[in-house]
Amino acid sequence: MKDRNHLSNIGLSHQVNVISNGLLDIPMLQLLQADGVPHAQATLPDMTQQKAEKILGTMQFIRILDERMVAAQRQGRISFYLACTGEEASTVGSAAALEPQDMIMSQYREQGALAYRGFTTEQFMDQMFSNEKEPNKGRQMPIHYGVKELNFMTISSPLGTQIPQASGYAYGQKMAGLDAVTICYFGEGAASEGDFHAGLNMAAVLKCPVIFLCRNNGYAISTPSEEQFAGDGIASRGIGYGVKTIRVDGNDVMAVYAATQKAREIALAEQCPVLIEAMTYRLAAHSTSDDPSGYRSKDEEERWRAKDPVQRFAAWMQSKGWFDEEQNKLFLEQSRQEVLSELKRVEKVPICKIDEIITDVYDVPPWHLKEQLAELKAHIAKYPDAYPKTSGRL
Amino acid sequence: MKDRNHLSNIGLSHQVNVISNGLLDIPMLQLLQADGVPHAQATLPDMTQQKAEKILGTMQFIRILDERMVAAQRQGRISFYLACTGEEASTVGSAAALEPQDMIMSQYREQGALAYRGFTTEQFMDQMFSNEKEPNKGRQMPIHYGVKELNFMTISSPLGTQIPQASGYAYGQKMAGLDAVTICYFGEGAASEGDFHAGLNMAAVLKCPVIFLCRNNGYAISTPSEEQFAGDGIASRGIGYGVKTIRVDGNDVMAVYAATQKAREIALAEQCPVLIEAMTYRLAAHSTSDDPSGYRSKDEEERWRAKDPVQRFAAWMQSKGWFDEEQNKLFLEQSRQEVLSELKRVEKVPICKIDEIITDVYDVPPWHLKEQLAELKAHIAKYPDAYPKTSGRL
Amino acid sequence: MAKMNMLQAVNSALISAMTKNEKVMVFGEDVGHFGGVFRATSNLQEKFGKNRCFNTPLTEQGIIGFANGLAAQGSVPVAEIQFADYIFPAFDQIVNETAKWRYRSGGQFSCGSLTIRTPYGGGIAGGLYHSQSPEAFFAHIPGMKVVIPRNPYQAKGLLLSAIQDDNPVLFMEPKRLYRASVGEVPEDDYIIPLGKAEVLKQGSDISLLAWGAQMEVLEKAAQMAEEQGISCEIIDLRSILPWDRDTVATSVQKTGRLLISHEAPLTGGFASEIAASIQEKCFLHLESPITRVCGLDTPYPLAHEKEYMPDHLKIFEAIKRCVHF
Amino acid sequence: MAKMNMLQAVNSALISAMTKNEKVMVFGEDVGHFGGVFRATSNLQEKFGKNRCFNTPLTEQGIIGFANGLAAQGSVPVAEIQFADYIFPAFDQIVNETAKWRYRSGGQFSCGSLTIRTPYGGGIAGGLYHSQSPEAFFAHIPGMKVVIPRNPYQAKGLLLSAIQDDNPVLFMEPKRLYRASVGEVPEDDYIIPLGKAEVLKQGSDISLLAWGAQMEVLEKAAQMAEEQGISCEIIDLRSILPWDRDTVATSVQKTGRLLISHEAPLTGGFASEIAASIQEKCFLHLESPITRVCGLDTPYPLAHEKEYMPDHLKIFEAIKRCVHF
Ligand SMILES: Cc1ncc(C[n+]2csc(CCOP(=O)(O)OP(=O)(O)O)c2C)c(N)n1
Ligand SMILES: Cc1ncc(C[n+]2csc(CCOP(=O)(O)OP(=O)(O)O)c2C)c(N)n1
Ligand SMILES: [Mg+2]
Ligand SMILES: [Mg+2]
Repeated sequence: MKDRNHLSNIGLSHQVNVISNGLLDIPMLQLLQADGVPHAQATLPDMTQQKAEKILGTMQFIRILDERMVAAQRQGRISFYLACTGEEASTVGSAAALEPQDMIMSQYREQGALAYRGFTTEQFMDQMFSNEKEPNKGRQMPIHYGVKELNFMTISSPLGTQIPQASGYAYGQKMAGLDAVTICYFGEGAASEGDFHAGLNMAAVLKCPVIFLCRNNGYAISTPSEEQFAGDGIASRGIGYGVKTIRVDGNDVMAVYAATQKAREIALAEQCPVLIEAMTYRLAAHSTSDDPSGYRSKDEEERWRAKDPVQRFAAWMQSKGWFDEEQNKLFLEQSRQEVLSELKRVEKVPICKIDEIITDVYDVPPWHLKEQLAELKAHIAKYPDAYPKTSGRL
Repeated sequence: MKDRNHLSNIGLSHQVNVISNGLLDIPMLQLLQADGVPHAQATLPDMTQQKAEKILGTMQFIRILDERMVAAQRQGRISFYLACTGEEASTVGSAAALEPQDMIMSQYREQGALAYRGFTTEQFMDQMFSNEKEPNKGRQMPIHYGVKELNFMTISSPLGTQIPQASGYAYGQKMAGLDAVTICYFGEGAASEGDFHAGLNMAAVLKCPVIFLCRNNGYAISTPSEEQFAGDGIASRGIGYGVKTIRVDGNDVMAVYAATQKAREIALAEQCPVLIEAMTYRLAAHSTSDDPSGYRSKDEEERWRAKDPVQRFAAWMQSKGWFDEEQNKLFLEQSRQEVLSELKRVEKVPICKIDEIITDVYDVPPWHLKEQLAELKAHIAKYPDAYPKTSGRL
Repeated sequence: MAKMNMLQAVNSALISAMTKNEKVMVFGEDVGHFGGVFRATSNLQEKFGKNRCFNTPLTEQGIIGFANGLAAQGSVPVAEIQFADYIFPAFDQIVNETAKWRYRSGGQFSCGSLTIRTPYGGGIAGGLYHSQSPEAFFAHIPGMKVVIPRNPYQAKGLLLSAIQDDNPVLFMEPKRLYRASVGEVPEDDYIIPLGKAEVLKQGSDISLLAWGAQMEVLEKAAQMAEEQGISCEIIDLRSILPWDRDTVATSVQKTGRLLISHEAPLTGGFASEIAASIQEKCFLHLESPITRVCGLDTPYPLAHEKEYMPDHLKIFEAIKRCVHF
Repeated sequence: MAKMNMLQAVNSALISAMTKNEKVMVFGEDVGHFGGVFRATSNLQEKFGKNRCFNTPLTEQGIIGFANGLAAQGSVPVAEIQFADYIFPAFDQIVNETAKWRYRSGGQFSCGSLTIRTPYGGGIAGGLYHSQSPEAFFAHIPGMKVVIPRNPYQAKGLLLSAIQDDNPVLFMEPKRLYRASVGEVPEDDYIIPLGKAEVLKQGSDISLLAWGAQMEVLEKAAQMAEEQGISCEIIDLRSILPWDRDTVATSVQKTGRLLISHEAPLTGGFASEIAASIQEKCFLHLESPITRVCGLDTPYPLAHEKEYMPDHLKIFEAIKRCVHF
């Protein structure tokens, strides 16, 4: 039987030492300055023009999508939306550092990662309208994306639940011997949930190749981070779990890209978790149900608007000669058009037939669900006008 | 509206810095060496002879109680027991640094704190036999103590639940303007529960005067701490929450006393939480249902037996001239006698009348419970022999 | 009296309770300065200070754990869970702690002063996680009380009762009615007793039983039935645990028929307990099987929400089936 | 065939499953080297390595969260919760995640391969927190299956079914029988279908229904009743969700009477669902009210455990009341 000594690495002191905050001083990785000029001391990661264009294009597309969808919600065309304006770099930059076989388990504000993976405008619209072409069959609210082909796990609303799940998913990848990691996104608010604690600790102990990426955007709905935790952000917790940790400027897509590359490298090589804290700011309202003017100042927002991640990266590209103003204008215009025309087109796609109300509860519907469906269909047939979305296709 | 900046205390770096374990190096406070001689550099806390005697007496009493109760369980006289052998200093030393008005919320291995508060042998026996004199009415298994007069909250088996509860209790004390804190005990295993995370974070954010005392005794039943966490014990987590933290040698009652005094001082003065990690070892089996020979070596146990906290403190007292060998022998003998005679006496005390089966579910039993009781009583009256413990006193 | 919607009624109850008893504290996610995502706690922080009305970190298990300790200490916590769908991380703290605290301590300690408020229910295009009606889970927890109001007047009176009551109460608010239901509400304090159902309308052919937002639906169905000459007795259960079996049994002994409706899935929903008890209590009076009109045994779907819901048409059909059994 | 107790039968099933499919992984608190506090997972780590059978940190929400992710990835997790009393911290992961995963993703992803094993039930002097029977909470969760075996033979066959089944299964093991129940068990693989009740004994006067450890008690009561000339039909429900309504209804249509027994508290227990469904399905056949003999509506008490339990005497009395209604 192995002899264990849980004191082996611990030194002695003979005075009452109170360890407190401020001990760690975790700096934030920034490569590009706000104006897009690299810091003198910074070593930029390798990046091709093509990759840079994809990153910028994705960030710009997402910004447009957000604008249009918020407007569509105001017009009553969709019931709900949730924008990531101001945070595009955290999710697009990190997704760009991954491989397609890596699993993405996200919270809900990571449309950037999804778009980077190749989710199309049409697919976005299908989800928003909960229609029958949506692979999740329209069962959840708008923005709860999920698509197996892109290794993007279907989102669920309960916060934090994906964190231990990501540890388990990554453990499975490791056991299967895959050359793949899992990335798990969450907000600094969600990091208060017990599941965060469970997920990080288990990943550390069970050595799961998972990247935890916390978007610390200063708010959880109306709750500012100073009422969410008293420590030094989320990064300072990594040490406690024995999880390697990187803090990064979430508005600097280059820094996020570099940090995530490094994290993936470590996670795969050492088969262990890495925590990234991306410092950013939610410029948008929490969702279309929210109005931030009730809890924060315009000045504060303005200060952050000046740190726009999209502009910063565009400026850098410009300095590289990779940015054509005219072409970009065209791209933006086309994207806007595409969103609008897809929106219009998809609006008309019907929802799933009523039979789908009972599928996927189990692999095969058991007797009680079949009975309930039969009753329901008979009822709809009796009152077709009351259930117009399904009565036409019983 | 207040302007907030959640980046205000964060510096920049321009290279990918991976922060990892070992950064903190949290030492362990030790005042007395294993042989009871104070470290040269140590400043001992003030301690009167009377206090020292009470501390030693309590530790010795608890050791005897544990021995006798484990034996009683083997004889089938009680159904279950859980010893704290080897860990007496962590709980007695900390309880000794508190005031009677401080609330104790414990896990289950803190009989030392309870005895220090003045819980009598008879009271211990009443609880062990679940009899009608037990203030908790014998509803829980042995060792689930609780006594309002001593400000010792009734123990519950689910691990970790008392941690956020202690934060709430302490918040209530603060709001009531009391000169009191709450101490919350738990094991390093329980610290993996989500409730630990919630409790520490809430205490830090809401500034609750609570002392969290983690007994890191190397095991959670069979699970060694290396399979429980990958960080540097529990202390390293304190920093992440912004909670002041002290690591202490849990087998040095003087160090535990000094650390807890300091923690109480801070908690009261600053109205904030303090975390203490007491490094110790569970010499006993987890409980009478457990046999540690299945998961750890005798050698390992022996190494820790040499660090006996009771002997260490007795040796120090001897060096002060506060320890009379003969008198102590007498005390030990008397304690043994008292435990045995109380055990015998209390064994015969009846359990509560059957009416108590439905009280305390609500403040007043509602109709359905009254109905169920009436039915039950009629049934017992019909089969008195089948329910011998209650049928005599319907 | 003033016209209030249900949110205003809840807010008014909280103001009353906090004014009368300084031990009352209100907390949860976003309930502080912002007043909660539905604004049920508007202005409380302004009026009573940050110590008595505050945001918590985002952790339901922490909120209820904290509230349990606070209650045991002698304060009067009113904890909000932002949506009933998010109460499950706190399930252990509720089942094993809140509800068992008094019993396990022989009455020495208790969480009796705790009230947990949470919006529940469907009909707002909320899909799987903003629509659930989890009352049945809590009705299987001895030690808890579970209360659901149907309109603003009931909301204020029952909430004040819940806060005063010396037992932990889960107070579930039908969020679909938050703004939709408007009525006269006294500005002064008043209480409506817990554990008592209310017969809203006398009738002779069938007893209809529900709670919360489902009462409206029941009334609409009853109206359709009345037009066909079926006389309906309508009962609002109001308290799910302990529930008022006598009022229901008395009604069924008169009408000989019972229909129960809730939004939650059928299997294991609280209608099953009522049906089981009433078939026993009223066996010789029943003229047709007790009927349940409930949610389907599926998660709550978004696109098929309309089809999923136990609406007035389904209830109307079931009433007819029952009466013409 | 070999004589095995229930722990050995469970262990044998786990060995079979892990041998046949290398994706099967077994984990939980103390299940690794030690083999679990009841030793149900003995020798698995030795046989299959530390990667496939391992201790987890002490966090039930983490265990099930981790298991959910692992299942969604395509592995076959068999997670242990040390006592059913400690499953509640994982309730959110089960209700909101495990059970809804397939539905919310339109069948793209699922936790179908997950099995959760947990010992449940009273009669072992365990008091409030080592005695609970929480099956009813899980029976109200669409998407879950809930299975409870009554003896070693059933345990192995049903557990192998549960692990194979492409739906998440909560497998509850009556710990009172772990060592007490011994019987012949094939050493080879075999499966017993989920969702099917078993009629253990034909009878004509009354149908008696239960599951798990309560089957023994039922049989003892039935014997007493038979001695008084009452012919009992005995049914083991085995699957609580989905449950086999047809088998129960067929029996009740024959006997005209139904008694259901479980250890869990009466109110909102699963007997209520059965009673509600059967009174509807068999209305015209019932000769007396459906009777429930269950735990009291209190936490599970230690000192009064004997009085609390729905024992054979209480059931015997209820049978007589039922038959002589
Ligand atoms: C378990 C749970 N509790 C509460 C909510 C309601 N809720 C939705 S988003 C949100 C704030 C999340 O903040 P954060 O994690 O920081 O992410 P951000 O919105 O800033 O991206 C809350 C409280 C939820 N979805 N799930
Ligand atoms: C929620 C919960 N899960 C599991 C258990 C079973 N259990 C009882 S004690 C224990 C180990 C606790 O270890 P630790 O916290 O280190 O305390 P120690 O026994 O070492 O004092 C376990 C797993 C429990 N009581 N509660
Ligand atoms: Mg945030
Ligand atoms: Mg321990």
